[in-house]
Amino acid sequence: MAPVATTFFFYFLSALTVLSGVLVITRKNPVHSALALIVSLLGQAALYLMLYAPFVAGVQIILYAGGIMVLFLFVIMLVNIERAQKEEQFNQQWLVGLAAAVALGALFVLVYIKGRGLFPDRAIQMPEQSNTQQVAVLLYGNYMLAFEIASLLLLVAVIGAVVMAKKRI
Amino acid sequence: MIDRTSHLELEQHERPFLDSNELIINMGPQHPATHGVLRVILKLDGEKVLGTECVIGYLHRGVEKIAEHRTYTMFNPYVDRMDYVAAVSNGLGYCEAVEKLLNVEAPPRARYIRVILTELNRLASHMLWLGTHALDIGAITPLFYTFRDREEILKIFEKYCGARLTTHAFRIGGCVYETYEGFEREVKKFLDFVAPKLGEYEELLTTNRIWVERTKDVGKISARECIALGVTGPVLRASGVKWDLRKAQPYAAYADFDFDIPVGENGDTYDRYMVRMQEMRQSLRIIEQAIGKIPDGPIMAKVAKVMKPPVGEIYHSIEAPKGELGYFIVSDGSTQPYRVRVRPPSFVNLQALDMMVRGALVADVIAVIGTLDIVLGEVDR
Amino acid sequence: MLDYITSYLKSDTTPGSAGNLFWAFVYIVLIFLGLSVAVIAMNWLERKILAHMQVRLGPMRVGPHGLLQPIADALKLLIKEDIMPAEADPFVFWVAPLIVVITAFTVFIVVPFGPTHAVTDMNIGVLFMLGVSSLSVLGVVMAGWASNSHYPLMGALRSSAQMVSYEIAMGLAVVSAVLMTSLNAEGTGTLSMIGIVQAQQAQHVWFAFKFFPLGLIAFFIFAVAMVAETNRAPFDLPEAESELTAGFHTEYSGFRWSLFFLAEYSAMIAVSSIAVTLWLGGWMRPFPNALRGETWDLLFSLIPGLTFLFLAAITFYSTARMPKHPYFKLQTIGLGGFGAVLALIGVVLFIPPVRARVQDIFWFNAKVAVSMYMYIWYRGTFPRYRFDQLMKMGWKVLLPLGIGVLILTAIAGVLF
Amino acid sequence: MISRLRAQHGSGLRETVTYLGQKYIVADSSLVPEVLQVLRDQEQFDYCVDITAVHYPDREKQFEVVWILYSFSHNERIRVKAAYADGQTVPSAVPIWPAANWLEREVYDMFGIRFEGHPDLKRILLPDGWKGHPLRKDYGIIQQDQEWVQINLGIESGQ
Repeated sequence: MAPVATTFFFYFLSALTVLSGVLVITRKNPVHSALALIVSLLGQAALYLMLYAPFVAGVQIILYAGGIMVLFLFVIMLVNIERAQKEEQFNQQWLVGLAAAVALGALFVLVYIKGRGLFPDRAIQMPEQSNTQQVAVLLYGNYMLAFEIASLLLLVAVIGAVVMAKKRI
Repeated sequence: MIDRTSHLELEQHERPFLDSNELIINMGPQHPATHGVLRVILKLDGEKVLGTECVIGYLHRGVEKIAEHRTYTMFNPYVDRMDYVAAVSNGLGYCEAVEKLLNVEAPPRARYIRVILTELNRLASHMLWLGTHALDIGAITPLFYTFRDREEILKIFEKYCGARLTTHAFRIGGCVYETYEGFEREVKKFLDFVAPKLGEYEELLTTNRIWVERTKDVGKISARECIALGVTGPVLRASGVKWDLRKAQPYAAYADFDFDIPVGENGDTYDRYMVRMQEMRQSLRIIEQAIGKIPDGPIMAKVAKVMKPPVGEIYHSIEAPKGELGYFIVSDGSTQPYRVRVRPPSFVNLQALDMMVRGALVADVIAVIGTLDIVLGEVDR
Repeated sequence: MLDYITSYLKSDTTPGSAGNLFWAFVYIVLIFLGLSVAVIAMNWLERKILAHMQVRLGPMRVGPHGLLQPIADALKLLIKEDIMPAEADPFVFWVAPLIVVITAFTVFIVVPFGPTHAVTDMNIGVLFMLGVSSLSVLGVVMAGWASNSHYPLMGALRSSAQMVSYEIAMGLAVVSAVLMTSLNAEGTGTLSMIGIVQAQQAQHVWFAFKFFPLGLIAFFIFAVAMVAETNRAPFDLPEAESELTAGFHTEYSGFRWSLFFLAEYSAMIAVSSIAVTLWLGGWMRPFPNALRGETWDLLFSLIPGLTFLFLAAITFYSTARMPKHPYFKLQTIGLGGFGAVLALIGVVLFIPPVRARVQDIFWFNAKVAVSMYMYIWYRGTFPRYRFDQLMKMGWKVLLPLGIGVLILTAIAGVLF
Repeated sequence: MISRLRAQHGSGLRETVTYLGQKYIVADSSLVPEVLQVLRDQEQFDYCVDITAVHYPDREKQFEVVWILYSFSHNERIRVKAAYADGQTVPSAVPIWPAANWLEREVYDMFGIRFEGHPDLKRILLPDGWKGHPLRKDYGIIQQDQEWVQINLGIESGQ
């Protein structure tokens, strides 16, 4: 598909993602911050699309926005929110915050200068059709072991959750 | 809202896992599934019902107080307004109680007409129960089938005594209207019309997997608990007790007909559904036998215009569609009864709701209220 | 500019993938209009069919045989006051219906009405569909929470739990269908919806009937999951009138409520069109290879025209039976006009060039219509599941069945 | 069955009468709990049909409380009656038959007779704040609890 006005979309999407990321932290009402998080996740999915990775974008939407965020909203709703809103934001440690910001900024600048040659300036034109196959081949080919271990870990987590909730069912 | 549920002895289990405390939900009095003006306060732990408290009395009209200021015949129409769904059997109970007081016997023709009309009314009441009960559980269609067939019965009532619901068809001493010309033919036509219709309801519901799943083992009550709580009627029979006043202490002309009493085994909502469906078939059998041999003769016994029953008291009860409907009448010799006490089956059956529903889910509360077949006019009197 | 527009007509791909924005926009508008007409028709059909199932007539008063009833409803909803509860959260309350409607409509980008008749041919079509339909849960949860009262909150929690758990069963069923697409020569399946239908064409079998019981079981799982996904019929627990007043959209009224209403119907159409694409061979006409040959093709191509003529005949018959009372004069004229329009469409569909082009769209919509009828049929006959039974059904019945079917399909694929 | 009862309680049973074929016992108010217990255990009257009361304002013991019982095994009914003065508490039958719970609440609601031993004795039909007991003979038929009506319903009950 011939790319259309990619630069505009790229800046718009990344601004959207960053902005909603900031919103997540600053919102007082937990539900609003959860929604902001969803918006930023969708922004990331759109960015994946820009990088010709539709499969990863689709999975991102299903898993993050559709699955995990719904659980987040579930928990937020079951815990009554009035109490959460009353605790005001503890942002007295200005000094620590400032130091962390400076360190992070320095790191960015370093990467930007040093890494000029690292990233290829023109992204390699991967045909869109093959993205799903590419992911499948990698996932079940080279990284088969990691895939199995991850699934095992998830299985343990699920069983743990069931055991914990067992006494109430 | 003063905490009405404090007295419920709820099993104190440890702090709930999430800090979601118990939810007190108010179901009614304007709730689509409470069959009238009944308010049930549910104490919920998430979806599970911990305890219930019924708040009734919204439809209390003081019928028993009015009875003390009316003569015996004047009070007759009030009786129909109590269980307005099965008005004919209310009237039958009252008239027979006063006839016993006066030591008067209704002539055989009147007794036969009384049996036919009461059984038709039982059919109508069970049909209304089935329609609304299925609607509460989610099946929309049976409601329209049952109401279409119930319409036929109401047409017969209307032709016989002018009124469809609160018929006031009986008087103390017998019936007041002679059966209109063509009564037997129309009732026979109705019998053939409705027999296959019962099959239609069964087709829709009895083997419907979701219906079975929603009613099996829901609101279980054992025979012993039924008797202890004074629950009577189809609910008692569904728990396995083979007891029906029409057979145990026959009144009107029930002794002349043979019909059997359907009985369930494990007293859950599904058994009550089956028992009532069988009961409808038995009513058809009774009407069939009765319509054939209505004896001719007078329809009204010789009763003084102004009745003055001797001093004394009487308790007479009949098998209303909902259970044992009893009248305890005390007379002091004057034209007005000194005290009329009505023993309403729905009032006592509703008492069993709390025991049947504890530990069940909210959806089951709706199903159990439906299966108890309560009418609030009778509960509140 | 002109050749930019016409350039697409020669290419045999969907406008989206041909990069032709103009035609993509035209298709979007067409689908949007078609969908709203379908929702209006669905509203009328549901009330009429349900009524006739229940021995009653359904709306008869507004317009002949209640034909103008849906329009009257829509108008009423537009005019009705749109209130927002006092302490409701204004932003979330306002956004919730939007999300639900947007997700319900975006699924149609991917739905293939014909080999070239789809907005675009994403190569992750099915995945996109699953992703978007999982987003609608968010809208429901937000609606329930924003109305800040007991019942909508419980309704929202229930319906989102239901939708999340049935999504998994749906996903599994879809995976087993996609697996079937890869059983061709070069062994690479495709996620794109048009690709799936073409795979069915290539394998000369509808996936519902492939490896006989397996395809049917997968289709059954998807059919059950799709009914649960859209909160319909036996699974319409969240808005179970007898328990929680009206579920998550209790506090909504006026236009916002109609958005939920619109979203529900378009979600139903979307999900059943996906079922049709995956299992019932999308736009292929029934018995494509059993009844091969020129004469059959001709016969099947006549059917669209015949159906419209048949509908016109019914309308004329009922105009004839309209009561002669002057009050009904306008209505009879209206019904006659409607019949004439139907007849005209029927005739136009007989012209050869139009006939060939309309084949695909007609057969696809016919199959979706059958699935819509099933929805109404469920509503007429089934009582409602209790919430724990519903979850038990989702997790303990559909999920293992789905995994089983997936494994068996894989084995069958390898063996045959 | 009456003879056995008479043997046990002799003096306590005022009279045992069958009127119009229905047996009833008038017992002394102090003996009621044992009589009910005996009837349920020995005589298998396991179904408490009804509990009600009748108000005789002119008698010195104004209220006559009536228990109507039925036995499934004997298919037989019996009524136990006992006279109580105004304000005298009646022993509750709830421990014997759970069915008595609401029946006694209604008698309390309508007559003001207190049942001691009842788990939750409060009004069942009338609103909680209502003053007065309607089924007493001295309670006029059109009389209402003006004060409750004004507060809760806000109507100056003009009748």
